[in-house]
Amino acid sequence: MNAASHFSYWATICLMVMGLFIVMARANLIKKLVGLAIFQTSIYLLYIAPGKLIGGTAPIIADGFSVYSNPLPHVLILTAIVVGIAVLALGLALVVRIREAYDSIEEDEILAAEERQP
Amino acid sequence: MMLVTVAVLTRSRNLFAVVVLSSVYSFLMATVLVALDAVDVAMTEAAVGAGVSTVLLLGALHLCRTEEAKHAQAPWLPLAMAVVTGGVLVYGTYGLPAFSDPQAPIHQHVAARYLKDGPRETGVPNIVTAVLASYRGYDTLGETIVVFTAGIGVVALLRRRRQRSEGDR
Amino acid sequence: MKDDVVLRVVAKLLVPFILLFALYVQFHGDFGPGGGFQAGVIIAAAVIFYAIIFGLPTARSVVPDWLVEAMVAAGVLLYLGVGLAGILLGGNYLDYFVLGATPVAGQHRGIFWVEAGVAVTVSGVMLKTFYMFAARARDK
Amino acid sequence: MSVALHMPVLQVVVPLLSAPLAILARRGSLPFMFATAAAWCAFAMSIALWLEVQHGAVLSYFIGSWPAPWGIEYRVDRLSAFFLLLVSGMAAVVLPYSRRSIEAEIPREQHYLFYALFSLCLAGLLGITVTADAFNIFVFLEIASLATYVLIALGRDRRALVASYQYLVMGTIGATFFVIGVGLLYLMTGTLNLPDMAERLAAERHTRPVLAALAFITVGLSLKLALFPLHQWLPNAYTYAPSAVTAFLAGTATKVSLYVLVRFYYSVFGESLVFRYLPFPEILLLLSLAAMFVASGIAIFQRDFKKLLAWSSIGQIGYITLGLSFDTITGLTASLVHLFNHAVTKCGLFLLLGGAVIVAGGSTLERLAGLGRTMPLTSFGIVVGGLGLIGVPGTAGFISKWYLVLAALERGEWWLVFAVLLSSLLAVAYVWRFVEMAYFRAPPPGTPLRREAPAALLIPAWLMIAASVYLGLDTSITVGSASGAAEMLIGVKK
Repeated sequence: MNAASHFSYWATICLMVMGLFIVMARANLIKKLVGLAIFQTSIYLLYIAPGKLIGGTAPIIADGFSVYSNPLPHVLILTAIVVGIAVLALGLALVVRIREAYDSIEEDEILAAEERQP
Repeated sequence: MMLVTVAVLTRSRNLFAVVVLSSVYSFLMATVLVALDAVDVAMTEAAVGAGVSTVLLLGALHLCRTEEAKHAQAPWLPLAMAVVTGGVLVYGTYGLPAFSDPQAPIHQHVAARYLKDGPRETGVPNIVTAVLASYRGYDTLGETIVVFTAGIGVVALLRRRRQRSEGDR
Repeated sequence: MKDDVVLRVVAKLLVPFILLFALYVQFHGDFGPGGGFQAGVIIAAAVIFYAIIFGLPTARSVVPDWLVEAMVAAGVLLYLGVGLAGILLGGNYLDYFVLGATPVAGQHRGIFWVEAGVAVTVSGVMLKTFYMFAARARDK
Repeated sequence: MSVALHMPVLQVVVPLLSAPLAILARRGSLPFMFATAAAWCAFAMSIALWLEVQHGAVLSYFIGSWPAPWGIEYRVDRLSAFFLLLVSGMAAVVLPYSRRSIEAEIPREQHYLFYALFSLCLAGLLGITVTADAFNIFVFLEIASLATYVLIALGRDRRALVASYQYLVMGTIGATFFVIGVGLLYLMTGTLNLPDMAERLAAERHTRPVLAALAFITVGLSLKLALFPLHQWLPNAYTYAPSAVTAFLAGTATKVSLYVLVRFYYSVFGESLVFRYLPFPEILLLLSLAAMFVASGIAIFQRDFKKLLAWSSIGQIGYITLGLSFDTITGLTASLVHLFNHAVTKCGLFLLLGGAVIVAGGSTLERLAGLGRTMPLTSFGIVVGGLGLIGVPGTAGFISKWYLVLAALERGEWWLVFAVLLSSLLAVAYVWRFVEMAYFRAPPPGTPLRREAPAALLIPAWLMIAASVYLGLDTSITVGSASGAAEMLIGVKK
């Protein structure tokens, strides 16, 4: 176990922490969604990086190759990407509606508006 | 480089810049994925992350304001929570197999059969497609349903006003 | 952008090629990277591109709303239907082995239709989402 | 070809089919019929499955005929059959109710979308319950969640949008945490199939990645099941969603997340790791107690009755996790029974309240003043349901609290008995607020004397309330199968 062998994990974790930070700390609704997307994206590396074999190739069987990277994480992440974009689309649609209803996309302004509402 | 992009993104308050940066980020991610042999994923990430989500974000921005108001609070609590989460994960990864270790369980157990028997059983040389559509076809069905749900969800959320303002078309 | 002749001509020329590329991605998924989802995104991108250049109403007359909504549902139905076909032919749900004369042929057929279903739904949803956002923008 | 053989998968596929059909049909009452027929089919199948596994059989179904670790497996055992019954039963009752209810709450051209989304939500929840594949759980979790977000946002109040957005952000974080946990487990075992995973984990149970995975899965699912203090999304979401949606969600969504948690604890990580190696029972116990007291306390001070019930739900989740934290067969039984009973009772309450909201025009307590006189049937039902929340003998709530107390005594923890009693007193306080308003205040001036909710709303709602009373008198269904499931989970591992 040395630093290099886990570099890919650490890069992932840094991205994840930043994404999560944006989600929680930012008040702007759109920026929150971007943070959420980054948070989800960081997971891709967590799954896929360990599937790589040095000297291997993409998992498309052909003559002349014998070492392939692991295909299963790729499949899972394809699904995860799709889920991510679905959440983003829905989130943005909600933001558009919120903006029309409150004339603001800042969380604190909206909460203040809610306070005033009986 | 990705880290730098995200760091700038965190600081930036202009939402337009944020969108562009996130698109840059997606492209970088796609490049990394190619380097990791995940060509299918890279292609999707480039199309979705840099393409579709950028279009969507720009569309939403067009409908909203593009400047982010300054956030007054000191964001220590979220920062602490995010760092703790990262800490747990760092703790967790210390027991994981090292990068590119062929003896790791993920290379030994299920995936090995896909690579060995996949082409023979399904007749498809691209194992990713074989697993996606056949071995784990039900997941892909679920994925399609997710897209479907999001689609009709967007319709449900955004339809109302259009019909009022320009009639049924 | 609607009045720029160069853009219009280029767009007219490009759209068929984009669609052709989508079909390539769709059917080449067995041998190289690609598949139903990516193809669906590209098809939608072609129409969105068309809509940006020629304006939303033109695009809507070429690919009308009802068609898009039907596509959204039809793709899912196709996928679910392939699964049920497996049951009807005596296998389990989503069983492709029973779909063809030999197991491998059945697998081929199953994967083909399933990927087609994915492409149809994905392109439908992408287009629908784009229409929705764009229609909102015009209302403002 | 026999249908019976394919029931585990048809259970999920039938509601899934009804969604695109509803979209294609668009107008008229066809979407409603598709959704309702699908829900009833699912309910019928879940009864059949439940009967089949009563004596310990485990049905396993390989989708695509790929054997287990390579393909996706569906697996029905006593625990999942119990939840299938709950979820599909709720849907079968709520859907007929929704037809009349959403007419008042959702514009007509949105109705077909509502039914499609409802079916998707149902299918997603059922899918989570039967699958034995970790990643498949995530996919169906997202189907259910996405449908839920939209269903909540369909509420009339603009605050529904914000509630839905908050839920979307928190729910997605929860789901992503879950995926991280599953990813770590996958990296350690190389498989996604739960039984297979459990087998391969046995060797490396105490390694760091597994512990981290446990933490991530727990936090992620706690977000979804609104375990105190991760409950922030729940009150607003329940309050501003359309009534039918609130009733369905209150009975199912959080409960299914709890199912996943129980499944992972007992069937994957193994009881010894979760409950003995780590201070998990203590943490869970503290959080449960906090939920029971803080949330119930907050409930007392709500001005909106719907919000009051929502906070009470968070408190009741505390009871459920309290039973879980005992890690005994009785404790788990109590937890499962309470989950079922509370789901039925709360669903009935929200359904009745939905009728009252349509007639009275709002759910704030002031608006409900004098309800005992103007809407006697509705308010009587709410009182019966409220007694169930308190746990008065003769109602379902009593049975589950009785088992909780038994479980506490079994471990010799007397003070917990007092804690349960004390928090029941809090429940008395918030139920009393309704009673006071409904029976001891005059109705607002100018309201007609008798204005009962339409029968289409009353009948399903009363069905639920009656079920909750029935479950309090005849416990063979709930306690029988819950203890069976608990024995299966704990007994096997010992």
